[in-house]
Amino acid sequence: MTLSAYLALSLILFCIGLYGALTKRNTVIVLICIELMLNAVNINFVAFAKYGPHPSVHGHVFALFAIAVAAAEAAVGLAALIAFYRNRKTVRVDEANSLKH
Amino acid sequence: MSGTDIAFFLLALAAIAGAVMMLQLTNVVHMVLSLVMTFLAIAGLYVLLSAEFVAVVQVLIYSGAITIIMLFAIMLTRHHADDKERQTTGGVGHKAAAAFAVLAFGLAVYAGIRTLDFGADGSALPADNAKAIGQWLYSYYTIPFEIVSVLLLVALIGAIVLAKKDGKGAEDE
Amino acid sequence: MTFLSLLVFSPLLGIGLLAWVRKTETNMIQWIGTAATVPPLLLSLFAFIQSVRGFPLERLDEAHHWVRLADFPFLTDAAYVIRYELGIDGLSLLFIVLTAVLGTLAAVASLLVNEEKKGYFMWLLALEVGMLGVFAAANFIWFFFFLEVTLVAMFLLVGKWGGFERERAAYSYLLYNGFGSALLLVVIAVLVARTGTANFALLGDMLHHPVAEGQLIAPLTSEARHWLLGGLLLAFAFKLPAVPLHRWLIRVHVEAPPPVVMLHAGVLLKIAAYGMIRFGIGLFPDEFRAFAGVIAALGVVNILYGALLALRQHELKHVLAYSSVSHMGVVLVGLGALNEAGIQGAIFQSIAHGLIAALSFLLVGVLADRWGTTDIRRLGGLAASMPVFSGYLLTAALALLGLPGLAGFVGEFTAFLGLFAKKPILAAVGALGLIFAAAYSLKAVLNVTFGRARGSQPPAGQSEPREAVADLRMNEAVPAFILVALIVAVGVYPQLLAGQLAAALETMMNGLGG
Amino acid sequence: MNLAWVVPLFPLCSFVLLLWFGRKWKQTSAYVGIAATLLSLLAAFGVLVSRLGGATYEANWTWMKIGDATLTVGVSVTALNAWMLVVVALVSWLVHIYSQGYMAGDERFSTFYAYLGLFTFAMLGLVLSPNLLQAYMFWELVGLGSFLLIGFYFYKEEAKAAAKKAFIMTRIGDVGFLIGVLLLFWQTKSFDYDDIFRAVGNGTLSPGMTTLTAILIFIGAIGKSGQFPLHTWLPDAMEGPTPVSALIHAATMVAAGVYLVAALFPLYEASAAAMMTVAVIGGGTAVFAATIGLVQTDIKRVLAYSTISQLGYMMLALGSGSYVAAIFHLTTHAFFKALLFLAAGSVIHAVHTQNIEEMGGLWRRLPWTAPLFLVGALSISGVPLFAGFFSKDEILAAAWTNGSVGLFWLAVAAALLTSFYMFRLFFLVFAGEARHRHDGAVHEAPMSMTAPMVVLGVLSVAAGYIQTPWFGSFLGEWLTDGAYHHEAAPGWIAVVAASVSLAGILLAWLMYGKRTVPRDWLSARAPYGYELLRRHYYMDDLYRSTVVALVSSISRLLGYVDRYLVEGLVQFVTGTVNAIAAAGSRGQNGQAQTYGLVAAAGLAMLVVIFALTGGDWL
Repeated sequence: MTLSAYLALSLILFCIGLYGALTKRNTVIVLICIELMLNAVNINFVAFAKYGPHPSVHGHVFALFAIAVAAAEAAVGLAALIAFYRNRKTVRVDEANSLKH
Repeated sequence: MSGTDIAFFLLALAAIAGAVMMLQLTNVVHMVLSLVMTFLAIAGLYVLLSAEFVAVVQVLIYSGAITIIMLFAIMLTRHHADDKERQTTGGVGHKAAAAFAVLAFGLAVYAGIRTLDFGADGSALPADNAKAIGQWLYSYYTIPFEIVSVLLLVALIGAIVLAKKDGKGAEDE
Repeated sequence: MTFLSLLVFSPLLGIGLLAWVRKTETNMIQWIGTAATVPPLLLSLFAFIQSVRGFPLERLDEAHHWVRLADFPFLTDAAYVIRYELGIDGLSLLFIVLTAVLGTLAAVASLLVNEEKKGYFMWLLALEVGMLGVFAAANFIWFFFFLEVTLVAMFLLVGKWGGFERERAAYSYLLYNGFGSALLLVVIAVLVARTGTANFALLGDMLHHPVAEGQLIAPLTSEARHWLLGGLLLAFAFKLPAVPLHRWLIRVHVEAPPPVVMLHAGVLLKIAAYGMIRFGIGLFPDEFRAFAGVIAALGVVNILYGALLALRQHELKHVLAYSSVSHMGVVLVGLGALNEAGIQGAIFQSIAHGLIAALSFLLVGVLADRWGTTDIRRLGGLAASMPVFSGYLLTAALALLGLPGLAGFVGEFTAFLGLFAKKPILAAVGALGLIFAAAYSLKAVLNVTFGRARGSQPPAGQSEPREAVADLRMNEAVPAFILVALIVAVGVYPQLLAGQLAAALETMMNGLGG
Repeated sequence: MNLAWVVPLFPLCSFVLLLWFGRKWKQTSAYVGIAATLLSLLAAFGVLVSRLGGATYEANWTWMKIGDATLTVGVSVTALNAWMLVVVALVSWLVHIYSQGYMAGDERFSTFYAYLGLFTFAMLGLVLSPNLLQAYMFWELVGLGSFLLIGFYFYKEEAKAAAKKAFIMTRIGDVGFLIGVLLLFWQTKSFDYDDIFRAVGNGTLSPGMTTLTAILIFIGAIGKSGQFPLHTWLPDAMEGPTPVSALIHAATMVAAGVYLVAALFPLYEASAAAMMTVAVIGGGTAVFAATIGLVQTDIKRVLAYSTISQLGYMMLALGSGSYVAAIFHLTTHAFFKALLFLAAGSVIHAVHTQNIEEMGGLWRRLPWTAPLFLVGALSISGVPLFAGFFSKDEILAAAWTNGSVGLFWLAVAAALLTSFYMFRLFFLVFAGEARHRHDGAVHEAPMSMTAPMVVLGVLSVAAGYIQTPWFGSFLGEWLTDGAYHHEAAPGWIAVVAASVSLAGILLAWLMYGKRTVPRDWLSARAPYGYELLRRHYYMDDLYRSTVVALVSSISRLLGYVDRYLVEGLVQFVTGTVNAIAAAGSRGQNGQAQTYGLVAAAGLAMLVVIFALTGGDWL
């Protein structure tokens, strides 16, 4: 198996995640899409760790860090979602437009 | 075509299928569950990439922890009549622009990675990668590792603070 | 020596003093404001006299260390030292004298400005610093700095002390000139990045001497030089202005307070001519050839376009504004000729038009003050009630149409002399502009001064007809007289100025290889 | 002769002094002006006398250096210049004296004298010019002087229009002149007459270029000398005070054109085509203007058209190669035309009208003016023994010997017409019964006005004798430094000339004196022709409906272009920027996803650009 196959897969997943993050209306799904994008990045880390110019486990370490950060992000994001829901009684992204004013 | 290749294709197919289903389904719970498939497939790919430790972490954290939190979040918030409502924001223009931008980005990057190959076969990786990772984490990466723990703590506290009912919200209840 | 710094920055003293004066003491403000323009006048006249007597102007050069950008690792060691450099030659000296003279006269004429006098004078003095600095700067960075000072000062002067549509005029001015400045900045940045210096003389050396060219940080291809010159010329075409970039000029001429227009038409427009000569011909002589034809043609278009439009205006300020467009065309014609006669003609035309435009707007200011209008249809027969004023106005008109013996003729004649050597047919077409010039200036001025007296109509905003109006007052007559005297002096004995230009011109002609 | 440069300086001083102190000096100003021109006249005589024994004198000073080329100004005293100097100074002096009476009481008396000084200065400077550049400069100043004087009664709308017209019409010619001069400069590298003639002589100047520059410069002369088709300003110039008309028509403004062609004569001689142009324009104008003169009713306009006609004569002489005849006629014309104008001024002064229909019977009332006017009329008509006869005869002879028979007969016809309309004028004004209203108030002009007329009257007779077939040709030898030989013209030419002029007088007498031929003879038979003449061949209307209309419509068109196209273009640019800004601000809708989309699209754009170009340009 070559490096480019993994990279292409990761690219596809990243693009799907990006598209979802930009268009989905439900905040939960937007957050999930972001997780998907992070996963796509992790595939890159691990793929480069094996097939990159300098194969080593550093890639794995980075992937682990990324997972840790992603977990933190998910926690905070969901907490914010709950807070938002409590104030607005909705989880729709397009109704969160306080930035405008 | 070797067994590894077959495994890769199947797993890749599963990952993409999960992601696409996530986009297409209408029920939020179903969406999250379809993504679990993707996460699991990715874990499988990690195994193929001789990163068993990462694979295990992937299953634990994503398929386990994060998915569960997501489901909790969905259950804690109201999602009535979601099936009939429009799932996406903006009009056709917004969607088309997003699709176009994503596609352009994808194609441009694909042009770059299409033939990328460094000729490495991964034989240089230590067979016992969990041990190697542990050694690196507690020696070379000690400080980042500690900082991550701080980060997680901060996230924990932050999540509690954010999710805690404030006075105003309580009155609404 | 700190002579030039003193010359350039001496009006700042006035700004400092004005800051301590209360807003209501208008007389005091007028006196301080006027007095602050005197030191540059005296210093520049002193320099001019010394120069006529053979004092080498290079000895006035100043250079101080200012900014060093060498600490960035990606820049080479010696490069990008930007210095504070002032220096003049015969060419810049003429413009400095012009600026200083008009500065003082405009300050005197500012007696007509009544509101917010303190701020007005502070910005007027800032404008003067900018204009003096532009001509005294010896490197691009400082040239640009001073240029922007004039831009800001002018914007505020037009926007705050102008006529009814002052804000529109001010923004118009800012937009056009800001665009020109932006373009200029790009050119300067590329030049400095490629050569490592902003000094005019050094740049000139590096761009055309094969030995010095080796010091370039990055080579400049011929194509790149053409682009740079094109950008430079376009930037100055905004400021000159060349048709069709002239609309802002019309608005500014009409809306700005007359004393400011004296400086604007008199000096600011000339910065463009100065820039084209100094940088266009000075730095890119070979490339300039490629543009010469276009410039000459554009000049002829300017002349005819401005003259024909001036012909149908009813507002004296409009007439003068379009005549400025027309006269700047003569500058382009001279530059397009690209020979000694042409360049000298362009310089003479710049200076002559500076004096003439200042005189015209001084008088227009008086007219607006007395009658509340400058519409030539509402005025007439003023020669009876204001004979001295009419005499000066007629002189201004005659100077505008290029009567021999007055300054305007020397510029037009020399510029056309230059173009006739290169493109006789184009030049002949351009010379038709002289007929239109006679037509529009006489039409406008004679309608105001000759004919049936229409002085009994009430001026705008007043119900009572004004029977008697004061002729020129002392504070108006003296500046007008000085301007006329200068116009006559330049017209009768142009060698007085040509002698100063000879050295600078010779350098340029050497660059042109002709 | 070294002091020749002071000649124009006196009138200049007079101009400056009067401009500065005139308001204080009031009527005393006249003495300043008269004294200045007298000094100038004496100096001019001095120059003439010293030129008699000496050679041509030239002195130059640097005016401006352009690189290696040095443009100079200076004075040059050639035979022609010295001669012209005296003629100009003399006429100007006489006009100065006359004006003291004529302009007495005018509010702007001193200004008038100041302008006269400027005008005289300009003409003297022009005459002394050693090069074309200086000639051009003074040429324009002459135009300025006439402009100021024509517009002297500035409060009259007609005067304003006439002054403007005079300046602009002559400017048209001047531009031709300027173009010619500039072309000559690059061909010969000099403005000096001598260098140019040398270049013409040794063939440096190609024949085509010679013709082109000669004709271009001639356009200048057409404008100044009121030749067809740029003559229309000259009759309108009658709006100025009458002494000014005398000065303009006799010695200064219009003579400048003839002088210029004469001064550049070697250039013209080198080109047959240019000579032909000059001759045809001159001959044509002579008849053309004379026919208009037949039916005018304004005393000054009749004289104005006669001036145009006589200048045509001079041009014809120049074009026929007779430089001497032209200068001779210029001289005699200067005297008799000045006389006629001054006399006309005296008449106007007396009856306060310019319409000859309202005059009549003035012979007794104006015992000095009337005979002097008669002398002038006889002289201009070319009656034998008067100055005009000799100079006109010389021109006719020149046209004949030059072989242009057509032009010769044209000139003869013009002579006939001239004597007819001059005597029509004479009979209408001085003979018959009085038709004017202020009969009782009519009185002869004061001494200061009659004295100059007497001097001119004497000269109008005597000036002819400097160049006659009988007493030697002093002027010819003088102007050509002795190389002149009188060409033997057939004797019958003089007879034809004399009989033609007498015929004209007879006809005028029959029509206006004895009235055997009815006055409406022409208007009854050819009303359209009569109207055509009365309206000056509709030239003004023609110009108004063609040139003026064209320029103003182009101007209007450009006005729209400026307001809508140029301004529209700018509006389009600013509008586009505004639209982009509006679109950008619409993006600021508070939707996080929109912001994300913009960011993602921007990123995608950068990546695509990067992928396409390979990033080399960075």
